[in-house]
Amino acid sequence: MVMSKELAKTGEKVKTNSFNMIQAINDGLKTVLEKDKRTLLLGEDIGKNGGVFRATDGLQTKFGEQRVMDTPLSEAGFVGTAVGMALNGLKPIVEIQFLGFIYPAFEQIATHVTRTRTRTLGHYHMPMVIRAPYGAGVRSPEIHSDSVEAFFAHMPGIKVVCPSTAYDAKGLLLAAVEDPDPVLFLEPMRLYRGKRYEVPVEEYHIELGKGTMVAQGGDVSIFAWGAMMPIALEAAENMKQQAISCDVIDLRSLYPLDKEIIANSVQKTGRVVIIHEGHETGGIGSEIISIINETSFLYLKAPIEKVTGFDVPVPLFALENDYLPTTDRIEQAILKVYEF
Amino acid sequence: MVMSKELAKTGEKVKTNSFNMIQAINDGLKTVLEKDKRTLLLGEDIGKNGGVFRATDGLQTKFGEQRVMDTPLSEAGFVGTAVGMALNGLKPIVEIQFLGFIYPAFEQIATHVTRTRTRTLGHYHMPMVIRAPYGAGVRSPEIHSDSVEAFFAHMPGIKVVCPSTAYDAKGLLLAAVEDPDPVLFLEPMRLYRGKRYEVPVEEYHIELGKGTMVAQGGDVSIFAWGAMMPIALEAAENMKQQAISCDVIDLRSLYPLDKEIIANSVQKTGRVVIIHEGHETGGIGSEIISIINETSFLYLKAPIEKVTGFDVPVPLFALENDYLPTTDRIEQAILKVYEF
Amino acid sequence: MKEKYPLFQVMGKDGKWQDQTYEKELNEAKVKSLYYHMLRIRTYDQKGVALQRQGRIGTYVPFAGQEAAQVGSALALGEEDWMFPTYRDHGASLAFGADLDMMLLHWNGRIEGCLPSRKKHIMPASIPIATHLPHATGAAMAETYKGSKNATIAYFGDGATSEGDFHEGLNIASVFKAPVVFFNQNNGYAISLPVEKQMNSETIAQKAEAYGIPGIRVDGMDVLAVYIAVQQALDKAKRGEGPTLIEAVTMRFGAHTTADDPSKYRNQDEINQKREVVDPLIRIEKHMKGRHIWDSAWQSSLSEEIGEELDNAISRMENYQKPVVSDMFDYVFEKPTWTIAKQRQQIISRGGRG
Amino acid sequence: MKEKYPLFQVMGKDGKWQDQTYEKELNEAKVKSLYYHMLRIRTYDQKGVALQRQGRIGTYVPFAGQEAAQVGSALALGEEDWMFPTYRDHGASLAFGADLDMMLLHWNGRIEGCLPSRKKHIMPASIPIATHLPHATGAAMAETYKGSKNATIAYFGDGATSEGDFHEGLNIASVFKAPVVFFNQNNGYAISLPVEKQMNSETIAQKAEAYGIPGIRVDGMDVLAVYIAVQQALDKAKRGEGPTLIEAVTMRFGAHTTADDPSKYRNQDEINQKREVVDPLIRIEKHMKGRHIWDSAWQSSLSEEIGEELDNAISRMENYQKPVVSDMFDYVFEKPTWTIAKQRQQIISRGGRG
Ligand SMILES: Cc1ncc(C[n+]2csc(CCOP(=O)(O)OP(=O)(O)O)c2C)c(N)n1
Ligand SMILES: Cc1ncc(C[n+]2csc(CCOP(=O)(O)OP(=O)(O)O)c2C)c(N)n1
Ligand SMILES: [Mg+2]
Ligand SMILES: [Mg+2]
Repeated sequence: MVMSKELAKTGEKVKTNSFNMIQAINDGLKTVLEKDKRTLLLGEDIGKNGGVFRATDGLQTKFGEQRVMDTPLSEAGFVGTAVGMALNGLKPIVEIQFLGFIYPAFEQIATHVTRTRTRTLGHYHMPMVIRAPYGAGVRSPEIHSDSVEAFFAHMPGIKVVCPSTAYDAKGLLLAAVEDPDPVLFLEPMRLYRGKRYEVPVEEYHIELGKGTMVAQGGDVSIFAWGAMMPIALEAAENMKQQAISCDVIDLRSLYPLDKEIIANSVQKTGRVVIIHEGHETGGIGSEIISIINETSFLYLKAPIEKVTGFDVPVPLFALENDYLPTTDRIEQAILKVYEF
Repeated sequence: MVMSKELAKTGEKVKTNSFNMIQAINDGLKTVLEKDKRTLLLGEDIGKNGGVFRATDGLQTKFGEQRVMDTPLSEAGFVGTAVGMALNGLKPIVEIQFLGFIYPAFEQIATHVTRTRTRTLGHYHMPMVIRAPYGAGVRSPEIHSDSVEAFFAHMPGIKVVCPSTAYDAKGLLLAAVEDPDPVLFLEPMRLYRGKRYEVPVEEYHIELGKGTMVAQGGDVSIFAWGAMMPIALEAAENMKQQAISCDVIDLRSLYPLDKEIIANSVQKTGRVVIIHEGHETGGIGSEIISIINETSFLYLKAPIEKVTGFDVPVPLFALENDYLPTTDRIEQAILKVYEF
Repeated sequence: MKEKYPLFQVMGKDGKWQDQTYEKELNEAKVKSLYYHMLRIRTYDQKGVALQRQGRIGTYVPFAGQEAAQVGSALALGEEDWMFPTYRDHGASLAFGADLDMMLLHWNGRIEGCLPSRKKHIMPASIPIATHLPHATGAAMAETYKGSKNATIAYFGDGATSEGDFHEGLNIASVFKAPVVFFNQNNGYAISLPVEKQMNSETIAQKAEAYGIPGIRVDGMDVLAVYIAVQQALDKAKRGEGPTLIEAVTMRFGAHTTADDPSKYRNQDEINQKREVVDPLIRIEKHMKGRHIWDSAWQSSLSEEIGEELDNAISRMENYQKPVVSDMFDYVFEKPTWTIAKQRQQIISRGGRG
Repeated sequence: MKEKYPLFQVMGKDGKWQDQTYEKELNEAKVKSLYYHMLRIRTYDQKGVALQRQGRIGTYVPFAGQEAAQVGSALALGEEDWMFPTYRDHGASLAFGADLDMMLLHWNGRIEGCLPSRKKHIMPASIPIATHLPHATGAAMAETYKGSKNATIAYFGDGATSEGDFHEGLNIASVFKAPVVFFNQNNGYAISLPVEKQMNSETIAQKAEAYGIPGIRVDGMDVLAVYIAVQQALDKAKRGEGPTLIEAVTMRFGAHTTADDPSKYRNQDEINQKREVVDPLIRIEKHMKGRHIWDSAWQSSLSEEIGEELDNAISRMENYQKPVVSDMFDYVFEKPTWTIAKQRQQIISRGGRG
């Protein structure tokens, strides 16, 4: 389990591919299928078609129909089927075609995927990964753009992660598959075919539950993840012109949140902006505020600002950019906490 | 639409019954069925059986099988059926037998119940009430004790309310039925057969979105709802011995939360304890903290304390009292914020 | 099972009468109307694909091949009946009376386009598969409740039959004898999954047995058969005899959506060849010719009229007023909650998108 | 439909052979074993109801009337087969080999009781109706995947057939020919709802047609018939021929649970009278007497042995170590997250409940 970033730092050469996120995920899935015979993929259109985003392209040809299974159109059914497989020693990796179609499987996740270890006092467990493309900004049809990670962060028994780079995507995916407990692996559609990163060929894991500081500054702490990272970074960059420097932290794990990285940064800056595209009320932003209240109350110099999606259904694509946080809204929020 | 409490204050006589909560709900349902031909009840075992808690006792006999319908065991199906009825001019009041069995209907609620008004630009709407007994503490079997109000507070397009008295139960229920939009009406099982209240015979409404101050004090603000109210009040009472006086606020509405009542109290006391039996992470407690951050940052004198259920599945009844907030835990929290 | 559920046809593949029972009902005017609507939605569909290719609309969902199923069923509906379509049934919606301008707006990502009609009871297309089947059941039960004689129809694909909501919607309808027609278009594929891998049952019609209701298999390329089958099921429903499940066996000629590449999972050339043989428009044309009710001049003028109607509508779509940002906030509740009012204020005060 | 799905019986209501085909298989030892388990779970059930009345356990779920269905099916299972029961199938679990002590703990609200066995593959009882059917499908597919020859069985009631998960579980199993038996106990009621209002289909067995799989209707009061039917379905599954839906027509003699008052929704006196006529224990006793394999001394000693076993187990339950508060925290994840660790610390540091 080598952290290749670390390796790179120590000067050692690591064989890499230049991959965008969807390629990194495909590569990650290939890696686990090769390594562990107990893993198998289930989902709609993931076989011959290679997935509607091609995340599983070529995998059925390589690993056969028993390892890469096209299921009927039946989210509750195939998540439930995966529960049975996991009970019986396999490690299913399930694809939900879009996060907005996870709702039919909600009951399976809320009462079985997440509770099996507890209700059997550890005699059975659920080594299952549920992958789901998510988020707005790619002109998808209705329901295809929901950002409802907060539901799952409130559900005891499942971890929730979300990469913002191709590198993290593979590393988090491998760690999620390795994890003996269920993990919801959220894939920001908007970043699928974005920037390429050097993605190590070999296996590497990014620890679940750990965020990463992607830009450093002393004035304001910015917390974000997934598709919000590029605009968070852009806003932080722009603020330099006004001599405001920001910590920009990619939380990567949404349950559990990385309490240390949050507290450390807030205790340094005392000023916080949180960004997420999920609805404001009951969003993960409020949970981060709660953690800050608990860990860093005396350090806060200004009310925390949230830049989030609104308490409205994600609109059809003509208005989706009005729903989504923007660099401009983030910059306003940074100014507001800075000038308080 | 008379607020009988107010009437009582002005000395006018109001005809009342002495009802516990389940009787008040039964009475409320009878009232709306009598008043509005468009209302009808759907659910499992609500007809002949009168509901597993007898909330609908006698109603099928009185109003017939077309108004009080026993449905097949099919939560997604009958919530979806209610959607069709609401589209077509009726006002369905749906009973989910226990909140833990709402999960199969999650998709209907998340994509249809809550979005119909938006996606038809108001041409159609969803005047639907979903009632659900909920919470732990009555030695129910597994899954019967979940407190997952936070899921619905994060779902745009539905209001969430929860009474803690028989009086509020009828008043909120009538207001929920009157409301042209969907309302999730949570019924704390633990209070069903508790204290009796004078419940007016006539119709009265308690405004959705408004909390109520049930005890007044200057030192600490306590926010709670539903089955947590009795222990919140008890803890506040006990603290008087230590000369600590508390505002105790029954929020009653969980979406939208009553921002004014929260801010007013916090701006007076500067010290806050929030109580809920739902899981801590992603719970409504964090949302209240977020509102306080937004409205009352400069007034806070101590980190806010939460006394909540844990990030674990609600355990079977042998341990449920260990899961639930207790007076003792609340008192410790009050002391902690007081002494900070 | 195919013997138990034979394919109901009114005309053969050659367009000749297969079953002349309904000749009177299927008079010249009716057949011409069916043809007109098929031609109209075919033209609309072709424009849709073209507009998407030119980047003038978003992802488009073509239905070529399913015109007979969609038009035959839609024209069987009564004025006050309720239609619950999917994303692929805009052909049926148009035939039933949807507002063309609204439909086009939908492809431009406009909420306005979700509501296809303010005159007819045509519901917004259901995106989450099969979730609208219980709605059709409920709306039908509401008709019974009100003592009216209207029925509802739900459209759905072969893939939809695997979802729990299909099952729950049909079961509840069967228990309450709801006046609803469950109209399945079995086009052989759910995106990439062929129907043989979607289910182990030979037909979809036989699934009716689970609910003790009639199941009908009809040739979905035969607009006359679809029209008759749906009409009979609607009549039955309106007589209080409960729901019917109809399987219209049809074909999706093109891609699942314009974002889909069918050659990944099927031999599209084969489909393209087959297409010419089974095209429902050619079939009805042959039939009309056989009955000497075909008139090329009439057809050309129809064609022209339709082309003009569509071009005008498209230009209206392209010149439609800008999307109104506040629409996103103003229809969540009748009166906005303070949270929504605050958020609305935040964004409106900055003139829309940040 | 009842003609198409006749009730399979091995013995008549009088206990006489109805179908002697299986005489060899149903030899004295087998029949005695079936009887023993029925007597054992009947006794256990009576103790359960009594304990609840005395306030010594929480809500109890009685299954009297369903002993033949539960024992016949459980004894047909192979050692390595997987059982997915509901809250009412503790009789079947016990017969298959569940740990009696664990089962009793369950009624005392102890998590320990959720896991009925560490020796056999007996899953915790599924509380949310029908949700475990896909699990049985998945576990069966895993057996195929591993190349083993084991099968799974899912237990569920008549009410469960209305849930989407019933449909999805069966459909997926049918598509993948999973070695699973879907064992329905149609006891006529889902709490208060009679099966006639649960569904419009005359039988549950016929629902198999929707999946192109065999549907079998068996007399659920005839333990021999249930045993044979389930065994045949299991064999079929293990031969790679896919799933079977079995409807065992039975009766729930008592209340839904000890919290239920059946007189609210049915004539319980009538049921009590009928009960004496159809009791599955009396039926098998008659059968054994007819075959001269009944031995009163044997029966008395069984009865005594079972009584003692249960009394001992009950006293162990009542003297069982106190619930361990940390159990609530320690099995959510393999390693607790910091949130759980923090919460655990909070409560453990104060010695458990507030
Ligand atoms: C609940 C849900 N899951 C997945 C999808 C993604 N999806 C859209 S269309 C489709 C296939 C539908 O197939 P079918 O029911 O046969 O209808 P067709 O598209 O062929 O008209 C899928 C899987 C969805 N819309 N809803
Ligand atoms: C999803 C869900 N909804 C509701 C319930 C409440 N409930 C428990 S048992 C039951 C009736 C089940 O009837 P049936 O399937 O016939 O099984 P039986 O109890 O007769 O064995 C109901 C409605 C539940 N456990 N799960
Ligand atoms: Mg299809
Ligand atoms: Mg039953």
